[in-house]
Amino acid sequence: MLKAKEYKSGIKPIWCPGCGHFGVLNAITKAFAALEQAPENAVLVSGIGCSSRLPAYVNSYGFHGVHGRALPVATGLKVARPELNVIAVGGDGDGFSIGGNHFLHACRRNVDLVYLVMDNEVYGMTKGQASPTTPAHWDHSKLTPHGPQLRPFQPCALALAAGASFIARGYAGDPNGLAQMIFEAVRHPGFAFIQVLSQCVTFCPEQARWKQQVHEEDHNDCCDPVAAARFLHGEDGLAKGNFYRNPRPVWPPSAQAGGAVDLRSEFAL
Amino acid sequence: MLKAKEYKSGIKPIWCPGCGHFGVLNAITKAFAALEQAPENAVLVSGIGCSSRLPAYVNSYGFHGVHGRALPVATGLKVARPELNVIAVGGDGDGFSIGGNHFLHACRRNVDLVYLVMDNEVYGMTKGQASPTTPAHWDHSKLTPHGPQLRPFQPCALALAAGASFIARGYAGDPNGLAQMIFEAVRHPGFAFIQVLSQCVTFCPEQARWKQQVHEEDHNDCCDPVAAARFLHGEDGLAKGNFYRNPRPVWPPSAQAGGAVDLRSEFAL
Amino acid sequence: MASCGSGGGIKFYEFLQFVPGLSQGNGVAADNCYSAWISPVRGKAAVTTGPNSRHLQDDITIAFTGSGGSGVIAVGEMLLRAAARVGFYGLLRKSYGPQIRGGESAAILRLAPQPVAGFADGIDLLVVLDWSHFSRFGDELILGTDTCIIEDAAAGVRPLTVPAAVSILTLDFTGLAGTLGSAHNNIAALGYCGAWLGCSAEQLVASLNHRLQRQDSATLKLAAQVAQAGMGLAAEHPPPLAAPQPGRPEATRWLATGNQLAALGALEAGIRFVAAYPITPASDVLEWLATHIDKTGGRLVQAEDELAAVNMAIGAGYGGVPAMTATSGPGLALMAEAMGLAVASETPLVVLNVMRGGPSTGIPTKSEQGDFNLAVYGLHGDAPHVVLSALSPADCHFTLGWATAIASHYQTLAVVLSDQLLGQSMQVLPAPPAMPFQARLDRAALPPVDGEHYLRYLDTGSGISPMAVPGDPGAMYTADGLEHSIGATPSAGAGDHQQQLSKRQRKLMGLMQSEHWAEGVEQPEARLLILGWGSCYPVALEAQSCLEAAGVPVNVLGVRLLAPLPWEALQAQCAKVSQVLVIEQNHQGQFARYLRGFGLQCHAYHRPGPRLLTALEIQQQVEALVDA
Amino acid sequence: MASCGSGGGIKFYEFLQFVPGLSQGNGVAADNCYSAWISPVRGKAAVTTGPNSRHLQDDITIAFTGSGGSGVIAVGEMLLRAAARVGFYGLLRKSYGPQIRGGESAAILRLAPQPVAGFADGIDLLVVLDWSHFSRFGDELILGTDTCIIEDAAAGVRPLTVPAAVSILTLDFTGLAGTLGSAHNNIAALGYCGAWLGCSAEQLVASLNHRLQRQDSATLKLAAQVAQAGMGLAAEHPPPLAAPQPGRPEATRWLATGNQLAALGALEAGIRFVAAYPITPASDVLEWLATHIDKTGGRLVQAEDELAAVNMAIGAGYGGVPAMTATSGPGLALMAEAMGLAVASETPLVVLNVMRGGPSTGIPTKSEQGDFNLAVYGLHGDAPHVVLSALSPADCHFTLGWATAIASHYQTLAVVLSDQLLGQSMQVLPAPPAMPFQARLDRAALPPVDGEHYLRYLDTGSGISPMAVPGDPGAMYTADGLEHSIGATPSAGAGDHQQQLSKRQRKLMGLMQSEHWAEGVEQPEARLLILGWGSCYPVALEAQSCLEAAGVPVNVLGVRLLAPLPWEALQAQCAKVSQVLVIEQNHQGQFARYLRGFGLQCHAYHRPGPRLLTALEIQQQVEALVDA
Ligand SMILES: Cc1ncc(C[n+]2csc(CCOP(=O)(O)OP(=O)(O)O)c2C)c(N)n1
Ligand SMILES: Cc1ncc(C[n+]2csc(CCOP(=O)(O)OP(=O)(O)O)c2C)c(N)n1
Ligand code: SF4
Ligand code: SF4
Ligand SMILES: [Mg+2]
Ligand SMILES: [Mg+2]
Repeated sequence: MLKAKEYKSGIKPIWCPGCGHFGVLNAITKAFAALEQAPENAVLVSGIGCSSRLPAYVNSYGFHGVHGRALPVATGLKVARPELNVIAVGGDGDGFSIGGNHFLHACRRNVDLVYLVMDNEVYGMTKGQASPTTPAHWDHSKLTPHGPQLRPFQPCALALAAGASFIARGYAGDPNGLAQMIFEAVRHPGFAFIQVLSQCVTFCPEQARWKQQVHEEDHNDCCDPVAAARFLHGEDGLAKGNFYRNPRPVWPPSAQAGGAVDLRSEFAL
Repeated sequence: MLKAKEYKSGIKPIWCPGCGHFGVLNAITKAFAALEQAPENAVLVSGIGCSSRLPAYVNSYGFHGVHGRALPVATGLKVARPELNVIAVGGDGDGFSIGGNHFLHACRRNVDLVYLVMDNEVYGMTKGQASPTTPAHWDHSKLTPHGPQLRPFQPCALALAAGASFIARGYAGDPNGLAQMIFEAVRHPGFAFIQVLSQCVTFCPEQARWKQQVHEEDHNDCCDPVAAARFLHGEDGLAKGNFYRNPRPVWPPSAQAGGAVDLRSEFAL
Repeated sequence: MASCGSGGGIKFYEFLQFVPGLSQGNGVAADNCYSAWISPVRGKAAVTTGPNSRHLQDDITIAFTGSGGSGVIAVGEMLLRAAARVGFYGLLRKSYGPQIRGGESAAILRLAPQPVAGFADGIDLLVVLDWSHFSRFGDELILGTDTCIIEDAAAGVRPLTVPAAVSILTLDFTGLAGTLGSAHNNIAALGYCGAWLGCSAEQLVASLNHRLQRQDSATLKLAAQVAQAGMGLAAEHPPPLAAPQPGRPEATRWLATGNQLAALGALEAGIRFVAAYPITPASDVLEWLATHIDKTGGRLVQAEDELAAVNMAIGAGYGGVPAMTATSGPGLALMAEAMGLAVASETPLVVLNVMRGGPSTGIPTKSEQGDFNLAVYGLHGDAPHVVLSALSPADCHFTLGWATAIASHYQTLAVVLSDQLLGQSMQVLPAPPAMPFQARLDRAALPPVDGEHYLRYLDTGSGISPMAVPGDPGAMYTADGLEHSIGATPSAGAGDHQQQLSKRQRKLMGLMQSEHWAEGVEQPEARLLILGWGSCYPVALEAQSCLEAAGVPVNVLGVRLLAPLPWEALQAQCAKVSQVLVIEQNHQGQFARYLRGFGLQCHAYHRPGPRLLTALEIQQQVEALVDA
Repeated sequence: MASCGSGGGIKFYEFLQFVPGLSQGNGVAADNCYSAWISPVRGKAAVTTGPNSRHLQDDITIAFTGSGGSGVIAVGEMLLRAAARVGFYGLLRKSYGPQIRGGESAAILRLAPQPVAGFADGIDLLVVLDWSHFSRFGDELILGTDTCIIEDAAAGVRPLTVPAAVSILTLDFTGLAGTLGSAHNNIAALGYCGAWLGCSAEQLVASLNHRLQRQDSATLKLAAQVAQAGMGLAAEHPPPLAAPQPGRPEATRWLATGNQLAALGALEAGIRFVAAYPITPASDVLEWLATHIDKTGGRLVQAEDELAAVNMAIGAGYGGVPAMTATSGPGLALMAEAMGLAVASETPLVVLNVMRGGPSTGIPTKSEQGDFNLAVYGLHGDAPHVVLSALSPADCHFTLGWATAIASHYQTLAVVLSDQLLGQSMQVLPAPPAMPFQARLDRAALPPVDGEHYLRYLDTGSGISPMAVPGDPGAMYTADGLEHSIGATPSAGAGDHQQQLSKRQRKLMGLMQSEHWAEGVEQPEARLLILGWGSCYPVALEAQSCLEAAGVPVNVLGVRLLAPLPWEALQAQCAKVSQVLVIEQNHQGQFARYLRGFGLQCHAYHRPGPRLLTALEIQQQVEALVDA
């Protein structure tokens, strides 16, 4: 049994001091401790972004792939090696912009994965451009000088419509609560999605206000998609809690026992 | 003023006799006639698939691009040439599988486009593999011999969660009703999504039953997303009608009058 | 019979040991008798040489054409199966119009007493069930003056383009079937041609039953009757053409497509994860895998797109499970970014690319060799990887096996180039020997027990770093597409970058020693080498045969290892002759340009598809060079 | 001063007319005085030649280093601006660690009395605000024995790797700022260095005000005081190093990065639609465009990914609106499929690729030239297109303009290769002349009035087909990535395929005649040609200067038109010398391999980044060749 801090790899994060991603790192190590996770049987898979640097900082296996493709890598790995605990992590840009299609299809495919998105409503690593979750009138980026002027992407509502069977939102400023959420997500059979509000202190200093604004909203027992949809259409995006949990068959169905393998006979004349 | 049939290009479709896409072609030409559409000011943009062959059959401009990218091409064209009537068309594979990300982001971007998906729940052109909308237990494809075993993709529910401002479902077997829908979609300011049930007689002969199964369900006045979500979560996927219409600001906002263009002065020492 | 322009047959020469390491005795291939079937040449005993032997082993090309619904493809497949039982080898190619159903379609069948790996220039016997759209085949179905046409009485109006000189026999297949209560004039034609080739009724019925498995017994019985009626017609009105003679083939022969054989090779070499996104003409590889991988305990996932497919395969490969995907040009282009990730993170990955006409969507159902550049050069940054080409339909099995072993041994990307011709042609061939390759992470490359010091990207002597997989205790690391130190920590340092770049390039040098880099056939006194890759190789072999008959001995070499190129070994082959002619089926001469980059002095002959390269045109090219 | 190894300065030679068409008198470039600023060489009058002139135009390299928060980049930019006002030309490069904030950072500044386009080998003056992480710069900051170090008293522990022999002066910038109530030791250092370079207080304050625009006036005032205090310190404790002398520059000079100039060039040549997905080091191109394109009536869309970005640009281009996107390696790989669509459908498209270290995510913030292969070869099928390289930061303006004109005139894809060094270095340069290029569909290529017979893909003499755009009455057609007939109907016919493939290749041959295909400088009696592309060209020019000083005259050629390559013109250049040395900054020597494919006999010198190529190492390579 390892302690939470023994799940840190010792590599020093490149993150800015105060970055929310530190809180997520802490929460993951706490959850691993609670899960008594054997480090060699866990794999953190990520794309590209400040958030996607996380795997290297955890004492487990990791795969730091290309931008937007954490979920396919995690899917291939989990399907090929179902005994591993596979957790995909990344940012809002990685997951909802370039990776949006994989997010949709992972929700419906329902492979037994956890997907944790550190949502800071910005592209941190490329120095502060708008992401899909950026507020419409946020005009701090030179790429969208009048703000993106688009309705922000609603990750939880989309996950619901796409068929995710576990939907929750956490806050990096509450690593203990987040650790508990991750614990439950790992235990959940099927695809579990956690959106984490994880502030970017450098490009969105206004997110410091989240400390005051984030509020608890637990629907632990909610397995009614219509009720969940109603809640998600009304809330302000700063509620934290479990919003939906509705286990359904995990893909792939367990393998049939393979008999003797004869691949050749069909070709014989 | 042209008649509906004068909007046909004269190129003979490669489609199988009885294919639903013929009905869609008819509906588009009827809608064009009703709109008194100048052929040179309309552009049909598509990806790859049987359905995506449609533009060549219409007497208007057309762009037959690569698989899954009709919406970005249409977006670029409409933003660059706002005076054109730009309609993106394609199949369920093109639009919801490889093109899923663009679908999501087109819904939230709300450019003034129509997107019409000919949904036959199958990849027709590549000879009958499962698409995202294929029923979970449809086992006619060798690629998924036990059926895809996945929850089918719900295009209208996803469009709603993604922020589409016009959502409707038509049926290729009812070209007049569909023509009316297209007419309204073109008139709608912003992104208008129409899912069309368009049977693939070759790989899904069972879709002949749609003739009996499709039923009317009009929510023309529905601009309440929660009510629309409730309806879409409950229905059987074979309802046809207008499900949601809720105009919101179109992107991009109209251009500011440009003054004298001085691009150089900032560089001068 | 239309091959070699003047009507000669293909011939087979003794395999001549000519490449050090590419021998019969000292390598895996020969141990397993691979040489007997990889190419149509290796290991076959020579018959005789010299011009007089040309007609001893006659081949024949039969084409069935009709509209999409008329079942000509089914007839072709059934006839090939039945003919194989009689003792023929053969190859069957399908050609469709753009329509999904309806439209034109053709089955082109070449039969011979020995293995057949390429197509001939013309058509000996053309069976027409429906003339409409015939002209759309344009340059694909070339009628010579000696072509003999059998047309169904209900085939409709014969196009004016059919030369007046050809002999035409009109037979009422439709009426014959109709009197029995069947609409299947194609089955009557099957019986007719089958009888002519010497098939027994049992053999034809077996073929019918195999093809119509899912039908009820009444349907099967009726079909058998129609076929027998067709046989009767052949007795009364035989084609005005001598029937070819079957051979005395090996005990175990197979009927399979290159795509099926590729899939089989992959599974036999240990592929246990496949990610799939359908695309013509690669879908049938994926479909065969989908229906068979379960048996091996492996898994196939249908992905949402090619970006997902290739990354899924990378995920499985990182997990230590040999993984692949298959695609065609547009999909390969989409996979380029992630292929670079496999290279940089040193994750085993096999990508089979079954080429079709390009660029862009191009001509999706027809064959071309235009993706060489993309496969060899299409990654950003300096990203050395392996590119193989399959040299015949049968060689798809061998090459996929080799690619699987390479990807896992060298922890890298192996792209295999096949094409629509190799992949979708159905071939009768000797059963392949047991798969000689196995995917496995080299034991020597496993991490040291002492995990404290595990250095994932260690710069070892071979350049192959120790690769742990999740589950291995004490060797946790994060694989990375960012440049990194030997210890897998991200690094922007010039030293680390240089070291890892060099290591990733150097590790592949081990391949330079492989005996499998090429296949070839030498002839005494050859002064010219025909150098090809992929589906050009069998065509070159046939051209060689024709040229020998014409008194022009040439060598032929088909390169299987395109990148990294074993330049020295290739140079040694080229040094044996005074001229080299590089052939390929694309517009720009991509392979020739590549070879010139190494310093090769060569002539190049290349042209795009969809019309296939033929032995005749290569022969003409060679003759022009030799005369000049 | 550290350039040329032995400490010589860069020199400038008269532009010698040496390429037919590449002249001063008969082309657009010279008419517009482009030659004065495209490269640092064209049009500059030679000073004197021979070894004794080496020190006449001294350059100096100053580096500021500190932790990410210490504001060294700001100091570098402000100093460059102030020094420019005094009369210096200069170039500024930024180097960061992987951290987003904090971590190490450095600003490296090279100043000279004439335009500066490359960096030197060493550092003359190193100003250290913070020693922590200094060692991480490793090979990027090379200290010579004659480097002079100024360290802040609060800079912390000096690393052991700093050679003992260098002269070190410790000054209390922190204390000085502190006494004034400021935490900005960097501004004190600015004042110190500014005074030494001869800047007036007004000039420094103007720089401060420009940089700190958004700050309140109290902050500005305090900053001015700190800067003046720094100036005072320089009077008391000047650096133990002679200050360089400014020049007497042109009236209008600019301060800009290559990325800004590329963006400006694109807009000036008529780009009116941009699709953007951020990626280092291309994001600032897109950001500049976003804040300026509105003024031109154009539009920028931030796309959801690169697949969307490139297809959006294609959509706009199809609509007749000149369109571009900008990206870097991973993004370019993702765009490959759609780039093939632009080629096949003959849609104008400009893609700017600002290269960084590869493969895969590689080294995102540093420069390398590894994407040559992908840009030239990365499309599937036979897909001829245009690839240009920008030859200096200033040349980014010219080359983007040319690319924009080419894409629209030839209805094709034009990829421009730039790199992090060209793109992100800030340069003082003569103001560029008016943009000589304009995107427009050639009038002659417009469809005939009689729409009945409009043939979109007509095989014209030039190979350029008449392109209508939506809104043109009577010319409706469907653009297609499927192969098609001249009338834009999908076709799988061999004849149509061959015709369209040939047409798409042939139309680009018009480019072979362009005078813009390369830039170069010849020297009398040169026996060797240094041949480079992109950011290597300025380095080669500096090497040329050093070599001349060492008595080894060489020619230098920078190729702007990489594909299709004007092989005959290039051959003519190579024929003038007995040896050719191809230089580039990548591991595999991608350009050299490409040139050899055309038959060029050459030596090649290439190595990967992130350490920049220097004039010294090229000089050494040349000397080794000349001696041998
Ligand atoms: C294919 C590709 N496109 C673009 C990039 C550049 N890029 C790197 S990280 C990033 C966005 C990161 O944003 P997010 O995922 O929200 O992570 P954060 O840095 O905010 O934690 C982008 C666009 C890339 N590396 N690869
Ligand atoms: C990048 C790429 N991947 C795959 C394909 C192969 N492909 C062509 S059409 C198609 C699916 C078409 O299905 P759909 O969009 O539903 O259209 P339908 O034929 O059913 O009308 C696929 C997978 C391709 N052309 N390009
Ligand atoms: S830039 Fe933002 S997201 Fe990135 S490390 Fe800094 S605070 Fe965190
Ligand atoms: S295959 Fe299906 S979708 Fe395609 S044309 Fe035929 S019926 Fe229509
Ligand atoms: Mg983010
Ligand atoms: Mg479909």
